[in-house]
Amino acid sequence: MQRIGVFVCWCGSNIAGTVDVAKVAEALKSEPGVVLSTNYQYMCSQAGQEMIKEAVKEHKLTGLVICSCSPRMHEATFRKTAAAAGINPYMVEIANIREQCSWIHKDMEEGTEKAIVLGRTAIAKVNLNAPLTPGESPVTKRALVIGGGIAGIQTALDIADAGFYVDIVEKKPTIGGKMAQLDKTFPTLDCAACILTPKMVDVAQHERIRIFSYSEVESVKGFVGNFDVTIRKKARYVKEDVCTGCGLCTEKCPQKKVPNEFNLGMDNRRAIYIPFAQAVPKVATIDADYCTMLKTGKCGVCSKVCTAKAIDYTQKDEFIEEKYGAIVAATGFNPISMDKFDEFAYSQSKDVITSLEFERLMNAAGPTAGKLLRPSDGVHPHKIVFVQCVGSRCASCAEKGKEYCSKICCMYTAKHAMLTRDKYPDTDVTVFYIDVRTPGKQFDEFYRRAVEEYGVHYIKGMVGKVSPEGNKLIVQGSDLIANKQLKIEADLVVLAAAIEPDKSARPLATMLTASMDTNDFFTEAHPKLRPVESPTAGIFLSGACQGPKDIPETVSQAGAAAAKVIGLLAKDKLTGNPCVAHSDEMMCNGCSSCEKVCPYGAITYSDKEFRGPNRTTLIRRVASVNEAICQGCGCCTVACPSGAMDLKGFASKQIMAEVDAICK
Amino acid sequence: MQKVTREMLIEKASALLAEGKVDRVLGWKNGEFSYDVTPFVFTDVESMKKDFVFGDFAFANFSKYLIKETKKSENKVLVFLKPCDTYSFNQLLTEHRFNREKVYAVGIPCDGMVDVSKIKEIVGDGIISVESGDLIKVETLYDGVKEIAKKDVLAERCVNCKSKKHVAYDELMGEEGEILDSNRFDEVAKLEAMTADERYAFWQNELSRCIRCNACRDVCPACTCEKCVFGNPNSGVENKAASNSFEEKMFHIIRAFHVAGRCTDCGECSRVCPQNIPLHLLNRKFIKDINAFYGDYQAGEEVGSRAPLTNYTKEDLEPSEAVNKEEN
Amino acid sequence: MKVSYFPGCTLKTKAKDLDNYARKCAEVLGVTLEEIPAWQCCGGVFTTSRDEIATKLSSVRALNDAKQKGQPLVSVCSACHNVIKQTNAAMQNDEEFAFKVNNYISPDEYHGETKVYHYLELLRDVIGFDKLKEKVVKPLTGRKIAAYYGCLLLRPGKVMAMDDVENPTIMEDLIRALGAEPVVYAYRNECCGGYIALESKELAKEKSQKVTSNAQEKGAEAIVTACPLCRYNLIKNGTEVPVVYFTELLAEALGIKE
Amino acid sequence: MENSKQNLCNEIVRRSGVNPRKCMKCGKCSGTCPAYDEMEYHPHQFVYMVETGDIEPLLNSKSIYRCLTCFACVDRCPRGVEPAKLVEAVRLAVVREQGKNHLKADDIPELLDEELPQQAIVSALRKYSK
Amino acid sequence: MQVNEYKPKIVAFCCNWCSYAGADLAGSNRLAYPAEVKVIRVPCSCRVNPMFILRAFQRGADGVIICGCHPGDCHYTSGNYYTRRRMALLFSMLDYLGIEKERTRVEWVSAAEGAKFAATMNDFVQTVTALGENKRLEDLRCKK
Repeated sequence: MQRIGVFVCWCGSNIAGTVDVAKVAEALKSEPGVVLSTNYQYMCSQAGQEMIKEAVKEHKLTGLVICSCSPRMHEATFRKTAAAAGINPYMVEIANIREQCSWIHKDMEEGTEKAIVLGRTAIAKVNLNAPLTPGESPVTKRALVIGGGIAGIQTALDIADAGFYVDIVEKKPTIGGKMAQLDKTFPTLDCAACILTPKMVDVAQHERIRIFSYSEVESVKGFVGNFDVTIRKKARYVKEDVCTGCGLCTEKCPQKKVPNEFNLGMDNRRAIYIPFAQAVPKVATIDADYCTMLKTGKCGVCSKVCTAKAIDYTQKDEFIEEKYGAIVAATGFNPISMDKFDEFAYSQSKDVITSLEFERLMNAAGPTAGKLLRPSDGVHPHKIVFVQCVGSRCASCAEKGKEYCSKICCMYTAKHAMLTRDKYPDTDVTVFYIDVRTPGKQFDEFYRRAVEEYGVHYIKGMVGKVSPEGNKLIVQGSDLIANKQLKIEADLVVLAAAIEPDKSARPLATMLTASMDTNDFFTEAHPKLRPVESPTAGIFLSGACQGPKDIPETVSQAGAAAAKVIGLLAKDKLTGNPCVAHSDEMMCNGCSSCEKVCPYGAITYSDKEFRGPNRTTLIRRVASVNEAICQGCGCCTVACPSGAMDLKGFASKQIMAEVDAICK
Repeated sequence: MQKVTREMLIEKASALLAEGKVDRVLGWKNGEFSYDVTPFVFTDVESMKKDFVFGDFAFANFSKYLIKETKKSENKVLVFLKPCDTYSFNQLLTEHRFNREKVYAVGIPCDGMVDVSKIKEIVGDGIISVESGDLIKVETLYDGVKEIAKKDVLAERCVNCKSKKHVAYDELMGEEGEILDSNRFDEVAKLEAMTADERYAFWQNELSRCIRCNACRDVCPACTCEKCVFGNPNSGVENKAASNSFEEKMFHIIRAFHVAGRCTDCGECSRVCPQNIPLHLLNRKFIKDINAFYGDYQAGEEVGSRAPLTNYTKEDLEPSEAVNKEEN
Repeated sequence: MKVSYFPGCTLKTKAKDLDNYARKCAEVLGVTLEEIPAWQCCGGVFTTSRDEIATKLSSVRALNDAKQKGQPLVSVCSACHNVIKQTNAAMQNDEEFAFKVNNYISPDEYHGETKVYHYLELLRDVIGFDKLKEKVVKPLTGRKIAAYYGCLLLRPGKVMAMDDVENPTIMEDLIRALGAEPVVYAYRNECCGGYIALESKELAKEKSQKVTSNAQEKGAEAIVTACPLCRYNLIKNGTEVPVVYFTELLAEALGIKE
Repeated sequence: MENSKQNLCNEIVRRSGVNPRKCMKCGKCSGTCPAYDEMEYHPHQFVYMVETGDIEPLLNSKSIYRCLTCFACVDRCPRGVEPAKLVEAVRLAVVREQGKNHLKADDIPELLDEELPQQAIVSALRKYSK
Repeated sequence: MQVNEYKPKIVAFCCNWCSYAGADLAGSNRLAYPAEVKVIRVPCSCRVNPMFILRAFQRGADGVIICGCHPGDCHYTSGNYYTRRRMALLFSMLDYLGIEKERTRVEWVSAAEGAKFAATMNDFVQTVTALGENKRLEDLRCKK
């Protein structure tokens, strides 16, 4: 039997103004289990808390009911008081007689009556409370960053600099991501490679960072602080630790007709290749889809020319198992396919290109060595039309475009326009826009410079049709300000394609039990207050996998994610919320209903032996809750038909007792 | 269509027993009366020849029995499954309630079971024996032998049979049937069309007869809890028998809710109810609502399918829309 | 196999070739076109207004007739197909509209059950271009042919759902199956002017010439179309490239062209 | 008067099934329209003017007879606004009135030529007359 | 004030993160609603077992309302989606059994919607008051 102390707070006149606190304390004296019921002006004050501690000692209290303000205000305070007085902090219940009583009622009699019921309800619950101890779990002091673009790189560097080990898993042969493909960056126009490649080198040389390039995450098990991850290191048929990156093989390989994905297929590479000069790790990779040796067993040129003896045609995929305390998703983005937007004739003409392709055309290391030449005939274009919002802000058809704004296109288009005019003043540049969105430091100034200093023609309107005629592209679009339909003869058309999360994000989210929105962007735990955390504990978000972002934003978010990871890894042990679900194995049917509704994957099943009748043993499938993962929502308790699953602190019996007390 | 007979089933069982493929047979046996057929575990052909029965009263859905039976031995048990039984079979597999490896399931066709109370309505009391067939021969104490057309005395669940197709088996005897368009929701719809007062009167009349014998729960292939929530002291609702008029309502609502999305509509609950309460109308209401609200779903049609109550879409209807649909 | 067939008015007069060859080819390909009895004119264009009932009844009657026979409904003229398909979609999706329409065909009730095919879809989805290829006796090898889709075959894309609206391939695939080389050009899905030919000959001329000159520039030796009005506009406004119905081309390859 | 105009506007919206508020004013419909140069008011203006209730000018404009019903604006609109349906609804508001047929049967003979398929006449009658 | 005026008993289950905070906000803004409403705090609306609702009716409640975060805003990402399904089916069943459907309600109230919380409670109390005492589901013997 509990020995409950009831403390009714006046909160000055906040409560006492409409609730007769003395009468409430008096009425609650006769409730079951109550050995003390009293009132005081400010229970939360130092004096009030001392009073509680004294009472616990004097009356050997085992449970406390505080009739005061909302538990959202002072539950934590009184739990600490209880702990200080030597009783379990979870033996405290708050009756909210301020926000949900005195403040909303004017009539003293009515308020007092309701306060008594609320007090009675809390007492009924405390009678069934049990001491709860938060679970503890150790923390593996190593982080995994999935994706080696600028987001992953920055997050990894920040975590490693704080003294923790970090592994980066990158599915491509090199880290660097999309930023490595960019020419210049807005709004400062510094060269992307110049600011990115030093960071890539920092990563490669950092003693606490390992890079698993050409690798993918195969499976993720476990929970915050204790993830077990299997990484598939794909066979690259080159011994990474032996290859010197001299590049001789990539020059001698006879298979020359492989579309070069780094240049978006605008030129070719060999079957053995190093994606670009500053690749990290700088080792060669054999493309098994094109390698004659791997396909037919005849060739072996690369092996012959390799002085380091790094080629190994028999290499197999390798599986690495590692433990991590935290995982950061940094899987990035891709431009969407232009297949469904053929009104812009992307499939009909080589001279209709996407903005990312334009980046490569402008880049000194690109297919044209930085000269702006038309892909179809290598002639310098004199009239370029940029089309904004191709597939962005497109709500009419889900399989076609994206409903959201891709955020980066306005700025990079201004950049492209400006750079073109800067390098080739003889080239006329027109941009069709719906809105120019430039919220960001120095962003609008940048766009205005493109217009005012570089003479880029911005036309408010949209292109309806691009028709290749002769060696020209007839761009038909509307000029809404002039109220005209324009037909422009262009040499090159550049489409600002919408961006979408990388396709690997969805299966990864499933492995991580991290949630995603309908566009396959990772969802944050709170859109404002926890923007770099996934709702799943221990999973963090960095970069465009969470939503469209430019580089400055990505880097700051990457740093924020790193700070969150560091905060986690700095702990030796994690203390959980003790109000978690618990399954009574004797009653569990093993039906998996609870597992299906758990948003965190906190429930697992195992076959266990039980004693059956007549000294037999029975094997039954039963659920168990991982208390470190469970967040205590209680969804499983309702899914469970037998009532085997219950929630500590909010047990069925407790809630029923509250119901009974209210309806009495 | 060739009819599957008792002899054919015994022959099949004896072959499987002889091969050593199975060492037990879950079959039917006559109870006190020939229309009172009960499940029985046979271990040899002789006892089967003696006691095994098959016919118009072989109602019992063996799926649930497999939970306990498969735990008893390392060997396989042979089970005969009518089409509707196979749905329960799959549903239990979905819920991991028995080991599929330990069962040899033989699908058998079914042309409907006979409801003895319908026979009694025609011939009165004093039935001595009943012989299965398209024409059922009923012998009574008072009137001698009478012949009744089977179609006139089919059980309600068979009149509204939802499927003659087996969704699970290792081996099929006879011809495979098809999923049928049944009128099983007509009666629910009829109730829905009544006024709230009429519905209340109807259910009060039905549910007040409940004696909380728990037969519905014990026979139900979805009610397979190790311990029922109504027997769980921590649930806050533990009770053994109805202590007041509300509790049976609570029991039946909660029972129906617990099997919602898992109930295959096998109709066993209503069949075994000694008070003839049409309990299946509660379950069917949930099935009808689920189909209407969340798209057609048949529990047990596929192993591993996600039940509607353990699933959601962001566009689901609001509870207020669920109850106000008639007005809209 | 047997399908219901809605030829349409123009195919009975000015566009007999479109009809005749469609029938003959179908026969060779093992499909019987069963003409809907007492069909009425589709109206030429679909009125998008939800409260237009009368103008859509002829389509509904044809659709309902096919439904009674349990057959898909096939048409070959782009305009008829467009009207019928859009009407069918309205009967499926617009309850209020369907209710009103059903008052006119009582005691029958129609809710868009009939599957509507354009003849091209019949070739692609029912017969299959691979099978068709096997039946080709005179392959059109070496000929460069441009398909002209116009508007009505493809749009509105969500309703017509025949092909990608901006990058269709069905006619190009047909041309390929017949042994010729398809010519892709930007104006293949731009409007020829349609019925504006009555109001503004100038506009029709401008639009049509764009189409033919663009196709010619990309190397087309002939243009095929499924619409009599498109064909009229393209020819009337001066083209150096012959414009023929796709069924004629089909008949030629199947060796049944007179 | 204001009221009846608003009613007509609502009627046009209802009849067409188009929600002009979905428009984000990108102008792709007008960028795509093959009859643009023949029109006094262009597709995006139709949407805007119906949205703001300023339909009087549309009712009196020849623009309503210039739409080719090619549906290009319907398919290319990124927001699913379907301007062509709105143009049609405005036109119907005119031609449904007594004596307001844009094309009369008597006018037809002189428009004909030998090859003109009747499809064109039927279509034009559908579009221009009631 | 009228003597013996009928006052219904209302149990309101509120999720800790949105609706309970919304109720607190109603208090902070001094937005009155009837004292008949008594709130039970649960972590998430998905913690509410249909048994709790029936129990409340059994013990004499006249109305039960469940408040949770708006769909899509659940603190636990998906809890209220399950609540929505469970309650849709339960309420439909209660209606089928002839219980007045106005006695049960689900309402989504965010932490910022103090005014909505108060308005919802005012409306619900009014509706239930109009219905009168819960005779159909209440058990007389449990009444003191």
